[in-house]
Amino acid sequence: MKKVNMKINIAGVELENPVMTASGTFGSGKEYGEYIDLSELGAVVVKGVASTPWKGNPSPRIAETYGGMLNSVGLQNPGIKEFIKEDIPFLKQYDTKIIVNIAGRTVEEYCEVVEALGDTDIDLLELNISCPNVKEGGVCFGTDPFMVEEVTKEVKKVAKQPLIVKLTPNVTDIVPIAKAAVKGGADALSLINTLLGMKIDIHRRKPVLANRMGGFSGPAIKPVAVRMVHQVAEAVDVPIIGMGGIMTGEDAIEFILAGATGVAVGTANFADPTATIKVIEGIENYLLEYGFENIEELRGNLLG
Amino acid sequence: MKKVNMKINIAGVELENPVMTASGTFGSGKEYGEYIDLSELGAVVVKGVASTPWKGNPSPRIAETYGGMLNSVGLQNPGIKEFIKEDIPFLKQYDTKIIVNIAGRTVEEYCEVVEALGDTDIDLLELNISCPNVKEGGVCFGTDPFMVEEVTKEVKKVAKQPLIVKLTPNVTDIVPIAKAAVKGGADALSLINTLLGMKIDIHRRKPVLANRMGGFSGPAIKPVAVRMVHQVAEAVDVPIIGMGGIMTGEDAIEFILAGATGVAVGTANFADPTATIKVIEGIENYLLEYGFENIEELRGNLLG
Amino acid sequence: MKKVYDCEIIKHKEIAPCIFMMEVLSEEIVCSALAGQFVSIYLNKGEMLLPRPISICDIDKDKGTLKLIYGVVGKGTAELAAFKTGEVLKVLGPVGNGFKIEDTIKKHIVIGGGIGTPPLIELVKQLKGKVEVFLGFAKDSILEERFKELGATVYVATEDGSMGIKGNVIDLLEQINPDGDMIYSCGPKGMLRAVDLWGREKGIKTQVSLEERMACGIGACVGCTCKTKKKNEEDWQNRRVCKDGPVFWGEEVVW
Amino acid sequence: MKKVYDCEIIKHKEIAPCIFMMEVLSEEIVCSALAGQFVSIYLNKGEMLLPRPISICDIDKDKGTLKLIYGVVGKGTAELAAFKTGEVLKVLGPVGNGFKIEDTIKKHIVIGGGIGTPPLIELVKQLKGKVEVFLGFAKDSILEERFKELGATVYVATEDGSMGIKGNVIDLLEQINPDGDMIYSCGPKGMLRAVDLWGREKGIKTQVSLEERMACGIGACVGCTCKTKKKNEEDWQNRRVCKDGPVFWGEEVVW
Ligand SMILES: Cc1cc2nc3c(=O)[nH]c(=O)nc-3n(C[C@H](O)[C@H](O)[C@H](O)COP(=O)(O)OP(=O)(O)OC[C@H]3O[C@@H](n4cnc5c(N)ncnc54)[C@H](O)[C@@H]3O)c2cc1C
Ligand SMILES: Cc1cc2nc3c(=O)[nH]c(=O)nc-3n(C[C@H](O)[C@H](O)[C@H](O)COP(=O)(O)OP(=O)(O)OC[C@H]3O[C@@H](n4cnc5c(N)ncnc54)[C@H](O)[C@@H]3O)c2cc1C
Ligand SMILES: Cc1cc2nc3c(=O)[nH]c(=O)nc-3n(C[C@H](O)[C@H](O)[C@H](O)COP(=O)(O)O)c2cc1C
Ligand SMILES: Cc1cc2nc3c(=O)[nH]c(=O)nc-3n(C[C@H](O)[C@H](O)[C@H](O)COP(=O)(O)O)c2cc1C
Ligand code: FES
Ligand code: FES
Repeated sequence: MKKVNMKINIAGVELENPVMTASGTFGSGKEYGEYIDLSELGAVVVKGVASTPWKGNPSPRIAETYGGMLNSVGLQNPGIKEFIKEDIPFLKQYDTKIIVNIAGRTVEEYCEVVEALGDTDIDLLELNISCPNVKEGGVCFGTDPFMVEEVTKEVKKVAKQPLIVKLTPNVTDIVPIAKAAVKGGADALSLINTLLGMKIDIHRRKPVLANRMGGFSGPAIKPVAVRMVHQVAEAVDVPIIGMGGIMTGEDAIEFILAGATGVAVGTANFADPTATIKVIEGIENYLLEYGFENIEELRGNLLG
Repeated sequence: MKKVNMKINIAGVELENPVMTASGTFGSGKEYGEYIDLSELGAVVVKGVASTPWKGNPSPRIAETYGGMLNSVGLQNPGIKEFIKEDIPFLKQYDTKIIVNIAGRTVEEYCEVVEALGDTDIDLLELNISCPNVKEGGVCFGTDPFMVEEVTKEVKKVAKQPLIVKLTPNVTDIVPIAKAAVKGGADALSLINTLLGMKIDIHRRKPVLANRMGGFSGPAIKPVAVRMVHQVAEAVDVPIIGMGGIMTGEDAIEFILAGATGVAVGTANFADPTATIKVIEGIENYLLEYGFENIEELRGNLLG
Repeated sequence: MKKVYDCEIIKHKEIAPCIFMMEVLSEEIVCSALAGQFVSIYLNKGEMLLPRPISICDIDKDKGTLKLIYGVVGKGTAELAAFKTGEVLKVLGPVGNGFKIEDTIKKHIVIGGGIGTPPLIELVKQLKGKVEVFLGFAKDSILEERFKELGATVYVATEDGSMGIKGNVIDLLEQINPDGDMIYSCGPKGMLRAVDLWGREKGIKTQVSLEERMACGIGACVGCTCKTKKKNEEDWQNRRVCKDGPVFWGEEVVW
Repeated sequence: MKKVYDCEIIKHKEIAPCIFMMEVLSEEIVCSALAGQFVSIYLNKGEMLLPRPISICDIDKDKGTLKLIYGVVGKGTAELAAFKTGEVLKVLGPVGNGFKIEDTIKKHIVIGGGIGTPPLIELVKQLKGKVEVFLGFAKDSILEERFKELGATVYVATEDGSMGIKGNVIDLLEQINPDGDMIYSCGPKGMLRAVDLWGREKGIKTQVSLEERMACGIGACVGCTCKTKKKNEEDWQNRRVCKDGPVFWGEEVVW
């Protein structure tokens, strides 16, 4: 029997523990479900899903970097219809929460996905505003406070489930962005999405990624992620899901001390398919070691 | 005898090779001069110097992170007078170029330092616009294109040596910042300065750094640095000094292929006091292996 | 539940310049491994997070061992080469689909290029009937003898002409002009494409084993895709090399 | 030119729970090493870039070896503990100033706390006259016997009372109330501050060896500073523990 209470609450949804999967790194759980029991997870956050199927970017899409990696998957996904038909029933077999990550290139596209999910039995929506906004000429929604507030507001109007807004770290100041999302109606925030990075293959004299640049993730980026979670936690009152380089329970504790309510594990899954389970165990061990009975006691609990 | 030409030219100043030290990681060379021959370096970029002595931040100032580190030295320096008296004569003993990194909290402070250097025998100025601007309430000069252009223009007016402007990576889009510096009169650009990061000691439940947040450097950040150098190289015509996580000759080549004319080695010195020399050798070996006679042939030379 | 296995290294040696043969013990992987599948090796070294995919070269069901043959081309494979006999490696597998082996087919054309040759060993072991093997290398040939032991006829081409004919594997095919019912091939993409074209001209069905940079290696991240036809070159979809491949029908691939 | 030396590990063992003694061979470091100086150990492990500063505990000029004693407190020291006898370690040193040893001084008070105790061994070896050693530990004491071998009188305090008196080193000092002309101390900052205060009350000059997180370890990065007085507490300056220290006069330090 567990001696500590690991339950957390995000916008009225209770998770058995704070550990989820980071969108895009875990598919819809089918593959990792062969290595771990998905019912152990606080929630499965599925890969980004759009209103219609997206083909994503050309290969190579993956580059390894020092303590991290780049990806330029480009949100390849089978579209919301297929997702509802295939992935929700699959995940419903498990005793975990389902968080659907929403991709879109226009406000209308986001809303279409959210509306399609209205009658489904999922728990939370996670709006990925790092997609390029085609209407604004490819600029990312998530880098402008005004756009962040607008898109959040519009999506919130049609959302039947509580709405998490996922922030990009590629901004001068994360705080006004976070505040804008909350003002627009976000029930929770998740951060960070990937940094923008590039790697060049010096032998072939070409960028490693066919798309030249890609999203940079993994333990290398953790200091940026912890910093931003801390800054945002001090500025807003909604729960935060912290992510960026979490490999171990200790890493997760760092985010919780910085102010996160939940945490997500992404790139670490690639380095160890059982990473999420180890993170859960690591958090429990820390709580036991330091005599905390409840994970909630730890959030933002920095001394002096 | 060397078989390859490693010479580069930055704003009319010829460097024997493209490898310099990153400001703040090498002092003024005295300490590393006991481990390597400073005359082997393309240039020594000294630690940031201000118009008056700065005490810097409280300790701890250093935190190690995954593949990188944080520092919150806070530009401790003995002031320009002491610098001119002590450090320039020391460096003049060596056959290398001297680049002075300028710190300041107001435009006036920057100009004072630059003016004081007017009659000295140094080669280039590097303006560090990542310092907080006290007049603007602590906002960093380097994050706003308007301020970047203004401060560059003012400093350029009083500068006797060519002016490099050093850019911070903590911005949404580096390109308008780079263009603003060039518009303001920058003869060259150097990037990137440190990312803003944080680390929490989960056992003491406190940030590791007394100053809570600090500048994040080392190989972990290289993908961000390569990306920004590449973006800026495509947007401006002045020479670029690339830095951020360079540990080896291969890393340096990556920056040169991304469009950098020179490269600077920072954190790597801490991991190996002879890192700069190894980077020089690594670049030479690459040129030989691939049959380039001149380092200049390589700059931005990406295929297809 | 599947898992990452701790596999003891039973044998490890350099068989050609910068090419290593490693034999690892793993009853679990061996018992379900197919020719053409691969394993993922987790180095779990600080700065290198992603597993390295390496094809299964030779399966010994009795000993419960797998042979892997790999070239040292970067940091990870250099690290791998430093492991010693008796040390333990973290290995996940078998992964992916394998070559399709049909007993009705009697004449097999097996084509390998460079470090793409190893998985063809296990394939040839399992093929019944006449097997002709065509190998192309830059310089040093590997595994030629092993194919012969398995009863195959082997033809070699090297780019510098140091062994076999001078030229590439396509030159070799054109020279020998073999006849068969199925082509199986593994090697660099350019070669596979040429093989597919050659097969199409001859009217022989062709299987190609593709490579792509991977992250998860198990089908979850959609990082390792290749373009495959739904109906034609225009109506295509991205499929995962790690899960839907690495072996595809040549005719499926949008080259 | 100074350099990072490749030093062979001659001996390596756990001398108390999570406390290791390592003896490394390095004529170059030994020939100039002083009591109170330290070395920087470069692990050069992927994700860990910075060298680890460890005090020189015992110098054997004849054998050309140094003894280091370290506690496993994190990733780097855990990595260090995994090194085996015969392996080679990258070590830079000696670094910093040492304890000031004046021959005119005859009565020495040496005070160590926990893992701050090791550098005091070499110090005591070099002190002439009467040496009293006061050690404070949380639980297990280390090096007590070694100090006795060197002819010192040793007093121990442990927080749980398992050895010596129950309490800290200050309790011990107050109980024994030793008399001396110079205090030398190394340990946690809180203890050093209390020692400095105690020394000041007694009118005994005090040397303290400080610790700070380091990057370069040679004085270049100004990362490892401590506040020291220029004239007084208000008129202070930051000085480098690695280069200007680690040993400072207690009266210089702004605690
Ligand atoms: C299905 C499959 C089977 C393979 N089988 C073999 C085999 O049997 N023998 C063999 O020698 N090689 C094989 N390879 C290629 C092998 O995976 C790479 O050579 C190896 O990953 C290089 O790692 P590195 O760290 O030395 O190189 P680095 O270039 O340092 O690696 C950096 C990153 O790029 C990836 N990468 C580099 N080259 C390749 C490549 N050619 N293909 C895929 N990823 C790459 C690495 O996995 C790593 O993530 C196979 C690849 C795939 C996809
Ligand atoms: C001058 C000096 C002499 C020292 N002598 C000894 C000795 O003889 N025996 C011994 O056991 N320890 C000694 N220490 C402390 C020792 O350096 C640290 O315990 C060690 O660096 C911890 O490394 P880690 O990777 O295990 O810990 P981690 O916490 O994983 O290290 C992370 C980073 O923090 C730094 N760090 C962590 N703790 C300390 C600390 N207490 N002081 C300075 N940096 C720290 C590390 O060097 C590293 O850069 C000394 C420290 C200094 C400054
Ligand atoms: C291969 C890959 C695909 C990703 N796809 C998505 C996505 O579809 N939607 C999204 O919001 N974030 C996506 N991300 C970002 C992650 O969810 C996460 O925010 C980021 O990787 C940082 O966490 P990590 O360092 O633990 O991986 C993706 C990341 C990776 C590595
Ligand atoms: C300890 C330390 C001090 C630094 N001080 C300065 C400084 O005074 N002025 C400046 O422009 N950059 C300073 N930097 C930034 C570096 O010059 C460099 O831009 C950055 O560290 C990235 O390079 P690296 O990853 O090779 O270290 C400092 C970096 C470090 C690690
Ligand atoms: S590597 Fe992740 S899907 Fe193939
Ligand atoms: S650690 Fe760099 S000055 Fe001391």
